[in-house]
Amino acid sequence: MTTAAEFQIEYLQYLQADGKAKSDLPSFASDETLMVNLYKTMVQVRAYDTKAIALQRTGKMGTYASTLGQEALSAATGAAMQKDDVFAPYYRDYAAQIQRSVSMLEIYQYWGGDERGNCYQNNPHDFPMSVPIGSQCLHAAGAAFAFKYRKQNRVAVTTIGEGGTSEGDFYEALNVAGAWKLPVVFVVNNNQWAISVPRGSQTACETIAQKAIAAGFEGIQIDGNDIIACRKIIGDAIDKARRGDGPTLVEAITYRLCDHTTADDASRYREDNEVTNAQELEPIKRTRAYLTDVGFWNDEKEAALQVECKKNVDAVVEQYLNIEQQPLENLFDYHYAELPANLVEQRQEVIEGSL
Amino acid sequence: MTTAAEFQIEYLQYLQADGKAKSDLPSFASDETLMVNLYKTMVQVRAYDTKAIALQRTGKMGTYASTLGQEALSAATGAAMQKDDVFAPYYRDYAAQIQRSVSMLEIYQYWGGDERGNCYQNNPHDFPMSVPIGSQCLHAAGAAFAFKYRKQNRVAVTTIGEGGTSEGDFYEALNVAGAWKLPVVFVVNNNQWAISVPRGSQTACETIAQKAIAAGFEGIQIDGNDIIACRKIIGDAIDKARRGDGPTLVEAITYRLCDHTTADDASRYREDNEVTNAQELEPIKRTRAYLTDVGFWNDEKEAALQVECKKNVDAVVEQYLNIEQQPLENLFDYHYAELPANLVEQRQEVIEGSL
Amino acid sequence: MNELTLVDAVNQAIAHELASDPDVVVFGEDVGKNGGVFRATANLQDRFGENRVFDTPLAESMIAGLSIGMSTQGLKPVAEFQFLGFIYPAFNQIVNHAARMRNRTRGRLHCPIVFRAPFGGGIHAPEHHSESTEALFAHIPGLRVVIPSSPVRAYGLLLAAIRNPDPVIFLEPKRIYRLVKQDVPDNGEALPLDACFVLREGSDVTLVSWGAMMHETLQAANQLSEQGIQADVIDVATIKPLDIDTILNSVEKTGRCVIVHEAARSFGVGAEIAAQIGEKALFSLHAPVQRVTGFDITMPYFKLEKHYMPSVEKIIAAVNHTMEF
Amino acid sequence: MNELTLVDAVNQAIAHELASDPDVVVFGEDVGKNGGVFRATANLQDRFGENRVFDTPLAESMIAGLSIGMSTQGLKPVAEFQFLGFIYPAFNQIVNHAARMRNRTRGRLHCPIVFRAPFGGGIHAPEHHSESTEALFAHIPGLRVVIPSSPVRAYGLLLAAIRNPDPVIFLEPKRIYRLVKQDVPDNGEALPLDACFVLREGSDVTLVSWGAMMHETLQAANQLSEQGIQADVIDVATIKPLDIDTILNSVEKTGRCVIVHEAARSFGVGAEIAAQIGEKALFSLHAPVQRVTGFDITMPYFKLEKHYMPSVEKIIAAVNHTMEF
Ligand SMILES: Cc1ncc(C[n+]2csc(CCOP(=O)(O)OP(=O)(O)O)c2C)c(N)n1
Ligand SMILES: Cc1ncc(C[n+]2csc(CCOP(=O)(O)OP(=O)(O)O)c2C)c(N)n1
Ligand SMILES: [Mg+2]
Ligand SMILES: [Mg+2]
Repeated sequence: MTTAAEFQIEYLQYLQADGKAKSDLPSFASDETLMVNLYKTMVQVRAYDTKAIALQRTGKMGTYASTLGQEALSAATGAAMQKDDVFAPYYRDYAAQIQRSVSMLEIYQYWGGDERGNCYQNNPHDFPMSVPIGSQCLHAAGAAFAFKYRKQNRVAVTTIGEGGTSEGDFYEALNVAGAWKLPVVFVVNNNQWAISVPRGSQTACETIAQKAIAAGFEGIQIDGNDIIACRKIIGDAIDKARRGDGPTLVEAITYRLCDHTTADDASRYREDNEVTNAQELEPIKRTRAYLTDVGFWNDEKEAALQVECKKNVDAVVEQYLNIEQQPLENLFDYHYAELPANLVEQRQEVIEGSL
Repeated sequence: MTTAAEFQIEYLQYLQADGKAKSDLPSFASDETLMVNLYKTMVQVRAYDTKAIALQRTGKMGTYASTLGQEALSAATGAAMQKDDVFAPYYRDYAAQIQRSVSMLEIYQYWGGDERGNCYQNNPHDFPMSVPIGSQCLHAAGAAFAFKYRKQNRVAVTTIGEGGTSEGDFYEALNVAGAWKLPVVFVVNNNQWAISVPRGSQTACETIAQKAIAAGFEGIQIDGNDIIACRKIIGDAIDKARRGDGPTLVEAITYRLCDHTTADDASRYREDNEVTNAQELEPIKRTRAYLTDVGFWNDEKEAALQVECKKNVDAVVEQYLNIEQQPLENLFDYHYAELPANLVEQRQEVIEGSL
Repeated sequence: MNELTLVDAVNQAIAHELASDPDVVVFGEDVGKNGGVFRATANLQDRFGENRVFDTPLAESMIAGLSIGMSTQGLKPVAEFQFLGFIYPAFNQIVNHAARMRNRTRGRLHCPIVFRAPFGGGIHAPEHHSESTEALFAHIPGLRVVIPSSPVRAYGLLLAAIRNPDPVIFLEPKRIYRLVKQDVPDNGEALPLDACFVLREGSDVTLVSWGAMMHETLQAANQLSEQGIQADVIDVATIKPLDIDTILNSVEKTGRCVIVHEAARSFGVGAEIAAQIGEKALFSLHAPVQRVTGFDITMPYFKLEKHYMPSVEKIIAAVNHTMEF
Repeated sequence: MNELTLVDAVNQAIAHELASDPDVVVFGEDVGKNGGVFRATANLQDRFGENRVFDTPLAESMIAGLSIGMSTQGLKPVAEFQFLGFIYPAFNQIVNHAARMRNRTRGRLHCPIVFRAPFGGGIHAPEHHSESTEALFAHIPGLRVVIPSSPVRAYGLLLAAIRNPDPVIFLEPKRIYRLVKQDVPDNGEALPLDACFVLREGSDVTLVSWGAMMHETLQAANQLSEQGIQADVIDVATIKPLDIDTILNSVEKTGRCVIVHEAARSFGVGAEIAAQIGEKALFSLHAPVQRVTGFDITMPYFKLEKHYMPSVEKIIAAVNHTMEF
């Protein structure tokens, strides 16, 4: 026997659960504006998220997928990207989307059953969140191809849950990204559960990061509740892609503190104490502890931030609840650039029927 | 950074191109009957294969996929399996199929455009060769599940080309096989080409074997033109699966000495000298050299074998050319256990139309 | 009395077969401990064990491909796709293998699989959760397509589907999963897989539908009855193979037909039924066959989905139009 | 004169667009150096470079998914599936994304993709290489389905498909890839994507077909003409959206219609055409609309495939039957 190939998967954590640094921090960790902005995004998203659930419970929104406990990863992802990059998110990446100028209102609209929530007035290129699991990874690879083809200095970033990594599309995207050295970053939110299926039942892999080995490029595992590790590693991966050095797979270990969606009842399949334990590791508390430690934050600022976030959300809710109904012709008018004959008739029928 | 996981991919070769042993051989290598039978199978398959191409060229068969130069891997696969195991082959594994009691006649029939070629009179369980690339890997995993479910001591083996490893189904099969520790062995015939697409364009992986790392189990790379390495490693993998120790991915490095199929013209996309070089490594010559060296073989035996193989093939061709046409009702009678009403009518129409 | 909703009847049928046939295995995403996102497999893992009822990794082609491998070994997979909108990654395995294995091997191997999936709109679900694409499967030789519209039929048809030696796409109209309860005795009696159900008799017009739309169709029939128009109401139930004779018999009697389905109109199942009526009962027709269906558009997000769905009013309007001839 | 076969016309159209639009990229399995297994992309890589014309890894969902990502960035992918029978792994991407992106984003993103695939039987190919499943795509809102039946139409329709801002399933009838040559000037003139072609005029019966079957249909029309029966012959060509008006106009004139397609009959494209004729031209019909199609079976292995295919004789028999009313 000879050795044909060897691989290592690294794990990175900077901040322990108590917010204390485990090792030397990257320089951006002492950039107050940057760090505070990340924190603000997380807190804002949590307020937005809590409200979304409340809206659903009171019948003012459809099924909603919460991001509770996974805000750091998503905030870091959004922050690490540049405006012209393209994001192909799955459905728990509001923190990233919001940083990329998708409005909270649009996200509410989306979950409120209104396609206009995908219009992204201030973001022309990002994909809407993808519902068919795994499929978005290929869209990101395709966009990345376009950047490379046009010699643009742009990167595509896609996110997926650890459950989604069992889908063929995930692997096909990794494989082509590796084969063509595409400027794309794959971020896995390994939140331990795919609805009711635990991480351990999904795959025999020791790490999700090692799935990149099957595609011939680097995979790395990080603590996804550690905002510094997330920002650092995702940032590095994006830089690498932008330099033309190809794709990276980032596995971020988080925990889904919420039900899968508002249609789910996680108590049917998981133990309360698992959730309680996971709460100890959650990112907002941890980030706040760090910021407080280094003197970027205090209770006063926190109080002000809470008020501001609530105000922002209230304003968005106000708008959301008062949105005019979508014109019925919208049902027809966006299937093709030009309306085909059979739709002309049907369109008329709906418009007349609704008079 | 800490190391989350480490992996190695081993490569194994016993016989060099000249048939000389590189290292200590496994004990079966001195089992004359076993080794000679493997050789005979390879030579028989080559005769069968050459004839199939001739039949196609003279209009007596449809498009045909040759196995030229890949006989060792396939012969070893068939020999390593037990009768009750299940084989889910791709379309270049005649040597394995023939050892598993699929008749040469049936294989000719199949390529002659006759479904009865999949009837496998003497093999109730094996799958017909799968045309949609990659799909067969999941069938093998499913059969393996059935064995495990019934606590049977059986193993499923599936084969695929290296091009096929880019398909999502391949990966999904690996992943579930790993997650459920299924008794299944995946054998990749890495013959360097997927029609016109070279191995290097298919994936950035250093080895195909490492794709198993994405599914959390062992992958190993072997010289697929080395009958001893093939028989040893595939045999070990099957034993391991039978013991309940889960799946293995075996990457066997071969070379497609033929065109992709008779419908292909490989000179359009690959260099002659690549083929000439690869001829030096081909398995029949190598096996014969080894057998001769250890005294199991000589020119006389060879001459007799050639005569016998030709005779066998001629007899099969004779049968093949004289097969009665399939009854037309066969077109209808096997879609459902019971013929539905609409097919009764259509069936009648065909039978009457053909009178 | 054993009053069950449709989804409970599904559960009861699966449980019945799990109990009576050790070859039956039940799997899919979240069907185990969670009992399915609609609870169709609730408690089955507890009752029959993790080796009979289990979750798979998240991969639909895998679910179908495994089913094929299992079934050729004699197991009887009852595999769930969480929603019909997520069956497409499995399309290759279903169309190119499950549907063909028997024919390809001239009966040597076959695939006694039930592919279950909740389908249809009207429950305010997110995108991809409200599809009605039964026509895609109906076109594929070798498949059966079955759609129950009541608890009793869900139980009897699902028993039949599980026992059937060929692959069955079993689509469950989730809008009516919990709409009504019926007495569904757990008697193990299957219903035929090749016959429509005549739910109501009348001589003026034939109403043909299936799935959740049966309810609007029956309501329309009741209101029409008050208007003095008596409808034959047919639940197609077994979309493929299609029992066209029951439909033709009715149309020959009534001379008028309205087909109701939720799927997009063009190239839908209604087209085949209308085409066959035109072929075989043309001269019985007093009026053109009408289709009341979804529009030829993607199922809208839920805010506007009601504008997509065929309504009782539209069915009545179509019948009235038909009566004008 | 520029005498081309259908497959060469495909090549010429792709080359024309590669030359005139830098956003056009051509890819698939073996389309590069090999020029496609049917030579549809022969020499294009040499002429336009490896960055414009290239092979992909072997994965169809990937081919479709990449196309979606590329096209939302403004590229115009012309992606090949090697055979229609291998498009199914991509079904999810095509149905759930390509077809929906424009509608889902209310026009913000859209997918100007051409998915090409050779299709149909009659060339003695192995299993899965002879499919005719255009109906599956025709049912999906947001897709266009286009099928040329001559070199001239292949060129003009493919130009239109590549320029069209929405996803087009472009199915090439490979049985007639090299059947005839026509003068196909490389003039860059596209044909409309929403109109049938009337290939022959007559007042006795309407023959409707598409793809390779146009040839049998035209032959039948010629033979019928000798019998004194004059047929309108319509090449549907753009299956979706369907130009039903041209068909209806003809049927209103002739009162008789025979639809010919190679795909399995049930739930095929013919059903929709027949249904619409029944809906909109019922009282013009002198005879039931007939369908001459493949049987409701899996495409047989090639030894028996000719028994599956609609023949000139069957078309004539159907017309004669139609004339008896
Ligand atoms: C192709 C497909 N199959 C099934 C589903 C239904 N579904 C939605 S979310 C989900 C679990 C996803 O788990 P994971 O990928 O871990 O992401 P998480 O929700 O945990 O963030 C499933 C099965 C889907 N949306 N798409
Ligand atoms: C799903 C699918 N896509 C495409 C094809 C067409 N096709 C047949 S063989 C082949 C190449 C296979 O290459 P590889 O897997 O390396 O096997 P090899 O033929 O080299 O043994 C292709 C693209 C197919 N049969 N199935
Ligand atoms: Mg998860
Ligand atoms: Mg190969």
